[in-house]
Amino acid sequence: MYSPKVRRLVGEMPNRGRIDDATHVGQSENPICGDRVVLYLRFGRDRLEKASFQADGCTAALAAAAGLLELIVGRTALECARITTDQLLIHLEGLPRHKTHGAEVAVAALQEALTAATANPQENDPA
Amino acid sequence: MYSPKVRRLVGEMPNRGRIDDATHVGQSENPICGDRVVLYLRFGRDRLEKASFQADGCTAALAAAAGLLELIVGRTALECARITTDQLLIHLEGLPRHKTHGAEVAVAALQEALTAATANPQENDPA
Amino acid sequence: MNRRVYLDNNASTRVEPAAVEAMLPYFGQTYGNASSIHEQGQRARSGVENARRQAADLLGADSDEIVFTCGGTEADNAAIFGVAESFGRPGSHLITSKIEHPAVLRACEALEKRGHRVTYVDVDSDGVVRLEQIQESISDETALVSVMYVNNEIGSIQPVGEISEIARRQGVLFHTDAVQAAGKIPVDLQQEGVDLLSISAHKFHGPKGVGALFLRSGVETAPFMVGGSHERKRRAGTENVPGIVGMGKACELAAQHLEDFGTRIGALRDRLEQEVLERIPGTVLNGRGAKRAPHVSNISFPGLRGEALLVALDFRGVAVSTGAACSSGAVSASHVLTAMGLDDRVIDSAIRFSISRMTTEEDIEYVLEILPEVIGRMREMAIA
Amino acid sequence: MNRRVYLDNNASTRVEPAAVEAMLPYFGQTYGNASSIHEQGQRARSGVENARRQAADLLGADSDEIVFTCGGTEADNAAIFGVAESFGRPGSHLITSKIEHPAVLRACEALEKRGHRVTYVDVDSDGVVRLEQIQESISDETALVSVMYVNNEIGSIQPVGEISEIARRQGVLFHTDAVQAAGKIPVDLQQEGVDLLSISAHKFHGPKGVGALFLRSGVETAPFMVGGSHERKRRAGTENVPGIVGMGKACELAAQHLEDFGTRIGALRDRLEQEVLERIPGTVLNGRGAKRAPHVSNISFPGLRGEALLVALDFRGVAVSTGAACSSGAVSASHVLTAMGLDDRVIDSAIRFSISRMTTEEDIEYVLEILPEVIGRMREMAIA
Ligand SMILES: Cc1ncc(COP(=O)(O)O)c(C=O)c1O
Ligand SMILES: Cc1ncc(COP(=O)(O)O)c(C=O)c1O
Repeated sequence: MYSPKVRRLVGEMPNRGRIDDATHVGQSENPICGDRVVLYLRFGRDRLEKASFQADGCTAALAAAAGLLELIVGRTALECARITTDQLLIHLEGLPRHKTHGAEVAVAALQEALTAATANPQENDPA
Repeated sequence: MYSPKVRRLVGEMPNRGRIDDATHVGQSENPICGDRVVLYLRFGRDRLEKASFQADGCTAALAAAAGLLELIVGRTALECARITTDQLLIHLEGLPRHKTHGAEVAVAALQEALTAATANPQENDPA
Repeated sequence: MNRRVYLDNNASTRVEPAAVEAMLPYFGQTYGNASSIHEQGQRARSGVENARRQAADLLGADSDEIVFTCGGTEADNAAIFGVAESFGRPGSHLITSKIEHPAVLRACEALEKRGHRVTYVDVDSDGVVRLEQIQESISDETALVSVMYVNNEIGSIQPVGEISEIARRQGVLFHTDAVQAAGKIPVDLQQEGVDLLSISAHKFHGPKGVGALFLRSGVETAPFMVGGSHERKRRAGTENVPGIVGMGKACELAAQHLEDFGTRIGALRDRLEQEVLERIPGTVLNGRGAKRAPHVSNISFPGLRGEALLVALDFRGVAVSTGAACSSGAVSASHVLTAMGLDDRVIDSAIRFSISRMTTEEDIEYVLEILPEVIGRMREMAIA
Repeated sequence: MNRRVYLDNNASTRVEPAAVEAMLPYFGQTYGNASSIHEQGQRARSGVENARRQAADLLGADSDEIVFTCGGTEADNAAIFGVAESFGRPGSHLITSKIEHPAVLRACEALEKRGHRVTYVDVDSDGVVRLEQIQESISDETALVSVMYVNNEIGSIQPVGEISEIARRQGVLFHTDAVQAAGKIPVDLQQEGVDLLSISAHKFHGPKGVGALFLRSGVETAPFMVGGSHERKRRAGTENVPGIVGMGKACELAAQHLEDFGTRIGALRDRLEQEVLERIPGTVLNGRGAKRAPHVSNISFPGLRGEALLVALDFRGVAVSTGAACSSGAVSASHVLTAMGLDDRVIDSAIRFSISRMTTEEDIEYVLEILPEVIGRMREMAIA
């Protein structure tokens, strides 16, 4: 049902919680199943230096949020903005049929973080 | 379902066929299932010296006829006449629930042989 | 000592050692419920899905089209009740044949009691259904045609292709009980217009208590066993993981042996038949004129009674069966031989020899050696 | 390395090695069909009848009262459909509870579609049925009362004695799903006024795919699976001989361990519960006020989601289950916890720990060691 990658992500939950010095924060919610993901991003000069997440949702959403951070840390904002749900699904080694929306919520939170006004906009990153 | 004794009797069919010098012959039939048994008995001075059977019927009837002969050869006519269905069932190590009528047909054929006028009544045995 | 020769493979077969081997880890190690999300459960799930592919491959089907059941009877019941109950109208019409297995016949009778209508078509004297009767009775009130692939008593192969054509033209679903066909003759669902098909593992060296219903993609039926959402909501009940894994292995092996089955087993069967007919006068081969599956011979010895002959053969180490079912004591004449219109003396004295790929030439030789002797004795005992 | 701890024994259990041992000869040696007259068949028959006695002994029943099925689901379906269909009137009334297993609930729903009427009685907040509602709804139109013995999600023991009294006074048949009771708490059918009772082997270290329906002597129901005259015409389908033999052995062993189960397993469970409640603030023990079977603990961690917690625990080697069934992807809230009227946050975060006689003290220690840590992480991740 869940891939080894998903199991590990949910088991270890890397980068959970919030970071205080985030440059970008984004949140997304799936109104149907109630999955919610919040991403905290700290961009350095031109790369994402640090990121964390909080989530309230099913296994797929949790794993997607944690997996997405693995994918984007070290990338430029532009690269981050180009991450697709499909790329995330590949990184997660797949999600069960009816649970792919978990990846969508995570990617939507990323998009939101990159476009929305950030909590403490020290830098203006051309997303 | 069938006891080892029944299996052996049907497997070996001892004393099958007819004997020509029978002193007594008896036949019985179960009108419901069509089982038919014919017994041929040759009494000597005072004991049953030889016997054989023919049958057209189910396993139980065949085994009962063959088993009955094992029980009665060597006995006096009086002793033969006293053989009951229950004794035969014990000798057969039992018959399946719905098949005990096989033993009844065999015992009835014996009774018939002992009472009826015989084919070649050389001796008159006080049955 | 007696040799032991098992020629009752249509009743059940010896489980392949490789199938048992495949099952074993699922008792003591991978014992999780295949519906459980944890690793224990998911490893059980993999075993089940692997078996589903193996079963699908044997039939030329898609994995998604296979629903595991607890045997041929459940598969037949699920097909018949399932289609009848999901038919749009309250009282539907079904067409089946007079020589079906009781798992189909009793289900049809139960539906009759619930207000459905059933046509039982006749067979010819070789045990092959009369196509024209199907053609005549089918209508747009018909929910299902159910005719078996291979008859279990005499081995006659039914004209499944033609029947499916008739059903398809009328837009009616077609079910076939392939319990005696799968793993014995080629069954290719990609070719055939079959909508539902039943198989049972223990008839081809898999374990007892597991079978499958093929449900062609798009065919929706009311589930028979209801409860948890197992088998994609098509069959409730915790999956019998070891049984299913054993069935999968048996399917794989049956597919591998299929060609050999048709030739070597067919040759053994033919030799048995020819020699019996030659060596024992007065014997009758039932279903002689039909196209028959290679593993079944139904032979009558008029004047004798099948069951007593069975017991006598068993005493000599040879296991066979009679056409007659007398499980409850009262011997009732075979409904198959009766439907073929055979003489009572032929019906009462019928013996079914059924071979498997584990049957050897020596087995057949032994039977040919003792059979004339046993028959001879029984004839000596018979009332002239 | 991770220790592996299996605490999902209500989903399925490890098969006893002795049960596997008992089954083995029936695959490759005694492979005959138990309905066959020949010796091969009759030896299989002996295995089945021996198992029937073992199952009867576990329940304090008579051998004749045991009908083997392919599991708990079939036993439940057979009881519900069988009684409803053999009830004198076309549309009968059934009484069941809101916390039954889907094998009972879905069967009742299917009957509703066929024109029968069903009352689903409520439970209290501890998951125990409201007797007064049974009393109020029963009438002479009632064909059956079906209430489970032990609930599978929270372990609450239902007042089976009282219910059977109510049913008996009204002359109504009483069925109980004892799938989670048999082999875990004493069940003595000599004492209890139960007319039909379901059990399933894989819940007490027997194989999957085999169960039994107890049918009190004199109780006649329409058979569910129809076909051949197996199981004294009460259940068609070739008997799963190895499975039945394995179930028999599992019954024998369960009976031997019953006392130990109540004490040792109960103590392990109590320790788990107490420590979890103590070490992890904010946890809720569901069904706390009910008399419960000794092997089940249902604990909620409000604010978290059960399934994610399950996956996280599995990653650490601990297999548990959630109350929620999400087999088809959409997580649906547990109908049992919902019927108990619990808060959504309690329902969504429930985890079921279910113990067996193979669970050790070390297993429980390991869970107590890692659980606070795993819960801690999940709480760190939660949106405040
Ligand atoms: C043609 C046919 N259909 C159905 C069945 C029933 O299968 P099972 O014994 O697996 O229930 C059998 C065998 O008993 C059969 O030969
Ligand atoms: C209470 C209860 N009833 C019925 C069943 C169904 O039993 P089976 O899985 O053997 O079909 C289960 C388990 O799944 C159960 O826990």
